[in-house]
Amino acid sequence: MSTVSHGHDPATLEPVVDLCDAVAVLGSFPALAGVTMTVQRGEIVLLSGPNGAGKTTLLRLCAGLVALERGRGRVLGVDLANDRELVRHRVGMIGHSNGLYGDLTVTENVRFWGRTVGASESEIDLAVSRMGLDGRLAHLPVSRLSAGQRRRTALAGLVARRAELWLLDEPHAGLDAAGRDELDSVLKMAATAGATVIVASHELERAGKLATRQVEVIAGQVRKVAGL
Amino acid sequence: MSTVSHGHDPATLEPVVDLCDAVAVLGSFPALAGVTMTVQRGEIVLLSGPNGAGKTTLLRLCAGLVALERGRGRVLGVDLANDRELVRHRVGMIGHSNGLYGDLTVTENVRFWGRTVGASESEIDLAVSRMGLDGRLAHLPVSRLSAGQRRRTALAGLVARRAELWLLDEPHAGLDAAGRDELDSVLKMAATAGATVIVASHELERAGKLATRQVEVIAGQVRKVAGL
Amino acid sequence: MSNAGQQRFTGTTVIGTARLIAAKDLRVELRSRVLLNQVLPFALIVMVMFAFALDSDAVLERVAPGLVWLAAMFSTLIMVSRSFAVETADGALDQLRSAGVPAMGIFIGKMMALMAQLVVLVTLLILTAVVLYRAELSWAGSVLLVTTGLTATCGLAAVGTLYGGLAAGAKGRETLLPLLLLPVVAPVLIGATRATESAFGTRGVSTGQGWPWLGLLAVFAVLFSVSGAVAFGPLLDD
Amino acid sequence: MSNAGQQRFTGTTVIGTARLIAAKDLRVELRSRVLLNQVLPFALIVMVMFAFALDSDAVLERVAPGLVWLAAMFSTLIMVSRSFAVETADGALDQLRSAGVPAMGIFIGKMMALMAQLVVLVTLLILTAVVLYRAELSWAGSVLLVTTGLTATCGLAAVGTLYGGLAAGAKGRETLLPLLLLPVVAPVLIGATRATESAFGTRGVSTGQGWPWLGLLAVFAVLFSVSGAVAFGPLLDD
Amino acid sequence: MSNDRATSTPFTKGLGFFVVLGIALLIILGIFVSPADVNQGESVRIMYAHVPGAWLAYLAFVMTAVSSAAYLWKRTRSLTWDRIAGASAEVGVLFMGISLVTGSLWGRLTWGTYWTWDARLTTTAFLFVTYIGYLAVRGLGGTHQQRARRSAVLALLAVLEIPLVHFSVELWNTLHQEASVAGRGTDVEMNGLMLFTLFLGVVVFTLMYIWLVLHRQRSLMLEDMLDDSGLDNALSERRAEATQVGH
Ligand code: HEM
Ligand SMILES: Nc1ncnc2c1ncn2[C@@H]1O[C@H](COP(=O)(O)OP(=O)(O)OP(=O)(O)O)[C@@H](O)[C@H]1O
Ligand SMILES: Nc1ncnc2c1ncn2[C@@H]1O[C@H](COP(=O)(O)OP(=O)(O)OP(=O)(O)O)[C@@H](O)[C@H]1O
Ligand SMILES: [Mg+2]
Ligand SMILES: [Mg+2]
Repeated sequence: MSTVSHGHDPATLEPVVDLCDAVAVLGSFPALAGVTMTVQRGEIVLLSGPNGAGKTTLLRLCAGLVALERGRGRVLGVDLANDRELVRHRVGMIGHSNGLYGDLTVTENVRFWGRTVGASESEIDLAVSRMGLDGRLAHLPVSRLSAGQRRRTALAGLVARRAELWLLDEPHAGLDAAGRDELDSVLKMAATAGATVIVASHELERAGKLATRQVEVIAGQVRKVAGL
Repeated sequence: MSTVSHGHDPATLEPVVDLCDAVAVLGSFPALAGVTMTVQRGEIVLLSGPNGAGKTTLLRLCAGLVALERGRGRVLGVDLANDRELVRHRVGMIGHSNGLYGDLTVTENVRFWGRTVGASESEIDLAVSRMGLDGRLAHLPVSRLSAGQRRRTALAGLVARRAELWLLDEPHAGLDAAGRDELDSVLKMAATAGATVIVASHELERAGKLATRQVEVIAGQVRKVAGL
Repeated sequence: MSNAGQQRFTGTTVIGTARLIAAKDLRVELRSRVLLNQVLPFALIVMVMFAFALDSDAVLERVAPGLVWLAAMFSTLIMVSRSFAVETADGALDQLRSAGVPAMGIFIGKMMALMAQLVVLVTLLILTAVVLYRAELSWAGSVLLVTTGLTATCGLAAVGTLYGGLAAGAKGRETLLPLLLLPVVAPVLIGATRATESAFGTRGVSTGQGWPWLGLLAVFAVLFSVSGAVAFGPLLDD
Repeated sequence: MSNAGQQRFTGTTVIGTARLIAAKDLRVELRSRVLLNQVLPFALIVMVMFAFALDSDAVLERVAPGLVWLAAMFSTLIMVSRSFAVETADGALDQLRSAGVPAMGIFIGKMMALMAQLVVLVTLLILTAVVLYRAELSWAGSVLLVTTGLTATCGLAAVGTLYGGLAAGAKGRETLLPLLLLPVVAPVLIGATRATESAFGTRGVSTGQGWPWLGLLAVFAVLFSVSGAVAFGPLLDD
Repeated sequence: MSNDRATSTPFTKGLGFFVVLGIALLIILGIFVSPADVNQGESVRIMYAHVPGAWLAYLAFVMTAVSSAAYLWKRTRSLTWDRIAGASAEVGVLFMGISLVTGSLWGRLTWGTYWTWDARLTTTAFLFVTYIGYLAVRGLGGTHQQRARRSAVLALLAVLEIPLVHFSVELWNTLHQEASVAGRGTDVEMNGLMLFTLFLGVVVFTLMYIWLVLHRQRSLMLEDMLDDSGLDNALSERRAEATQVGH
């Protein structure tokens, strides 16, 4: 985790996320109705806002998973309108579901997700212990874990992937106090090492302490931006 | 909601939940390793504790969904060792998954769950509006909702069922600030009307304000009991 | 609200639950149109494909009734797995169980909804067969045919719902369900085929010879409806 | 960690991904033993059932090779749905897609794992048929048989994976997949049956007559392997 | 403790001895002593394995159903019944397999084919697969009670197929003019020694069945006990874990 080198030319200093009046449509519903937002490298941004505001959709847009219907959008220098697939392998996203294989053990799951970006065995072990999963749990099949333990496994898989842009959708939900602290320290270290983090969350006290900036999404638009 | 009449004889005053050294096994793992706990009618109890402590299992035991392996247990006067099925229709439980039908609308889902206990149409409408789902959302298929909106629908279905004992597993996760307030007021009203509420949660500040008592579960046992 | 207290228990009766569940299943079907858009074409393809595989007119004439029921059986298989996928997608079956909804009601409701859909399907398949193979139906034959269709459909729906519920919670249910279901419905397949043959008069079989097979079908349907209604609770319970 | 930067991209290559996915799928299979405990008995019962439905020795002798491939086809169907159920149960396929894992690699990996399992299955089915029908295999016949088995299996695995991925995200996938798959695999069914017949010498067909059918199978396998590898990305993407 | 882990008792050892002895006797009588059949010649000797195999498979499946019923009945509910049911079904599948294999060998010799699509054969195959499905359901995992309840229900349904297999011959023939199989049923004329050998075969297979079920039942119990004695250890481990966290 400590040295994430991305080969960026620091001279460019382009924002990591740069959206201008971005519109995204789900079905026929404009979940994002014109979002303008920039996020700089190294920031930890908290997305807040009521249910159905469009936080998840905004994260998925940044991850290249949702089409940009109108407006402009660049993420990590990639144009979302044309090549959104190209951004995906540089982004690490965790959504509402965990994406785990129930028959495989915790370590096997983390290894699988780590290997998709060629992480080494030691990085994988590190990720497992970072999320407090070493010991007895490491070799249990995921189907035998509690909800929070499963969430931790998914987060460990994300950690092992060492992305440049981390997008987390309510990552604290289901984690206990220790897990939240572990997650926060992981995210802070990642940001220090040059990654960028965007967290959608309803737990404002908690995530507020972690984030450097808060962006409020309301009805598909960015309403308030507050430094913290 | 206002008048939940259970036909209890107030003279009996048996605790609603009464566990003595209860052991529950998942697979071959003793998720509950001897829990002793009583909950009186009208209480709102917060279950806290680290991931994997056994909170979910404890709730499922009270709901009659997990077998009592050893020890004694009575819920709503029903012996868990012998007739745990009998307690189920008097208990309302919401777990990690929502139990919704994606092709049905919000109202149809709530109506379905309400009807399983014969709730009237007005009760159903009340439940829908209680969780802030009236208006546009009410007639949207559930598959088109955001995560928080789905959680609200599940909670509305629970409200419509008017149970005597409410068991909620991390009900706040995914809800926005308004939703949390709505839920808390619903739970408080239910407790005032004579129902009993047990909430497992990791959001101690939030749930702490709601609860009348906190019970900490650690490694399958009840460790600390704190009045709030 | 004083009368609500009385009303509340109506939904917890077996019949009430069955009606609730059947209505819900049919509404889901109406919304998603899976029967019309997917199962029906599938069944027709199965019939046509086998007809092709046999590729000789003489053989085909003889096995036409078998093809109808073969297609019905495979359609049952996929309709059952669809029916329970709806329940397990978001844990609704668990929720039903944890709400103390009577299992017998769940069984009857799901079976009724499945049977309603199967009746539509089988009717269309038989009509297709009648048209394609220019079968001539006597009055007695028609009566036998309709009775056979209903009885066999009832049996298929009952056993499908029973084993569908058993497999629903299990991992690997996609493969477990066909394994459990096929050997058990084979008798239905045979009985229904023979009865249909005699209704059609295929191979010179007379209509009268069909009724004993209908008896087999009826025994099967009653057996699995009853044992399903009784055993569904213990099966879902863990 | 300075060299990790270089190493990292190995996992993102198509081949690396394919190997990773195939290994994962086979490990899941090894843990759950679905092939051995569920699919294989299912395939056998399909063979027996059809044979019984046809119920006349003369017909049967003729269609025995067809039964092998019919059973293989239905088994493919349920194995594909199992294979993608593993991916969608907890949203892993979404996760793979959102992690930018090359879709071509996912396709090849899943296809390889499926093919490995199908080869085992088809081998056992053919052996059963050889024993049951006293087929006498010449050397040339054996060569044809093995080639046919591999080519047809490859085709089934390719088209199964392609449509499995397509149906995976859709609702009603339990019914959609069979509908999509059946008509497309019909040529494999016919080609493989004819080639197997001539390998067995059924109906006095000579071995030589089998090779053109093998050509058809090869075209099919190549077509769907290539188009699957290319089209899988756009298919998963919505 | 290590003695508890063995699956044999003096009784099963004695029983095992008789089983081996019986098999030897059966081979001698069946292959060397008993006469060849008038119609079927030497091939009739297969009968001494084929018929007891089928009958004992029936018995095993009935036993599975009976113990399943005993498990489901509240007053006699005990996991022992479930294990007997499981063990019996496994042995039944084995015997059914023996009967299928010997039957098709016999068919090769008398009918000239390993398999024919006769009702008896087909329903036998269905029965066989039904119990493979039963064993698959037993292997699904979950708690012991869960396994027991699910599989007990299934066993009670599956056993109903036995009459279907048994009467399939008549059911089929009454309505369908397939060439009926020679030598099927009681119209075979058997001489006394043949009848005795068949009887011996049934006795030996019965002893073998009891022996196998006892062993299998006990080894299943050990597996379960491992989990359960595991429970005491696991309980104290889990309790200790709590004290660690507490400090
Ligand atoms: C794969 C081929 C065969 C199978 C699966 C099979 C299966 C069975 C079964 C299940 C039974 C027990 C019937 C009952 O009592 O309900 C049985 C009995 C018997 N089988 Fe077979 N059989 C096969 C081939 C044959 C052949 C080739 C012969 C002789 C030519 C034969 C002769 C008998 C006889 C004499 C009995 C005992 C009498 C009776 O109850 O019918 N079987 N077989
Ligand atoms: N099927 C299973 N087999 C074996 N062990 C299991 C199984 N399911 C859960 N467990 C174990 O039981 C323990 C208790 O799980 P439970 O879900 O009750 O925890 P929890 O307190 O709700 O945790 P969380 O806060 O993460 O939701 C966990 O340690 C878990 O590993
Ligand atoms: N498939 C769909 N079709 C139509 N509308 C959809 C679909 N999926 C989501 N929506 C709508 O898009 C809006 C934004 O959803 P999104 O999931 O982004 O909200 P969110 O801010 O993440 O909410 P939450 O806090 O509840 O997670 C919601 O109002 C929802 O109703
Ligand atoms: Mg969201
Ligand atoms: Mg939990």
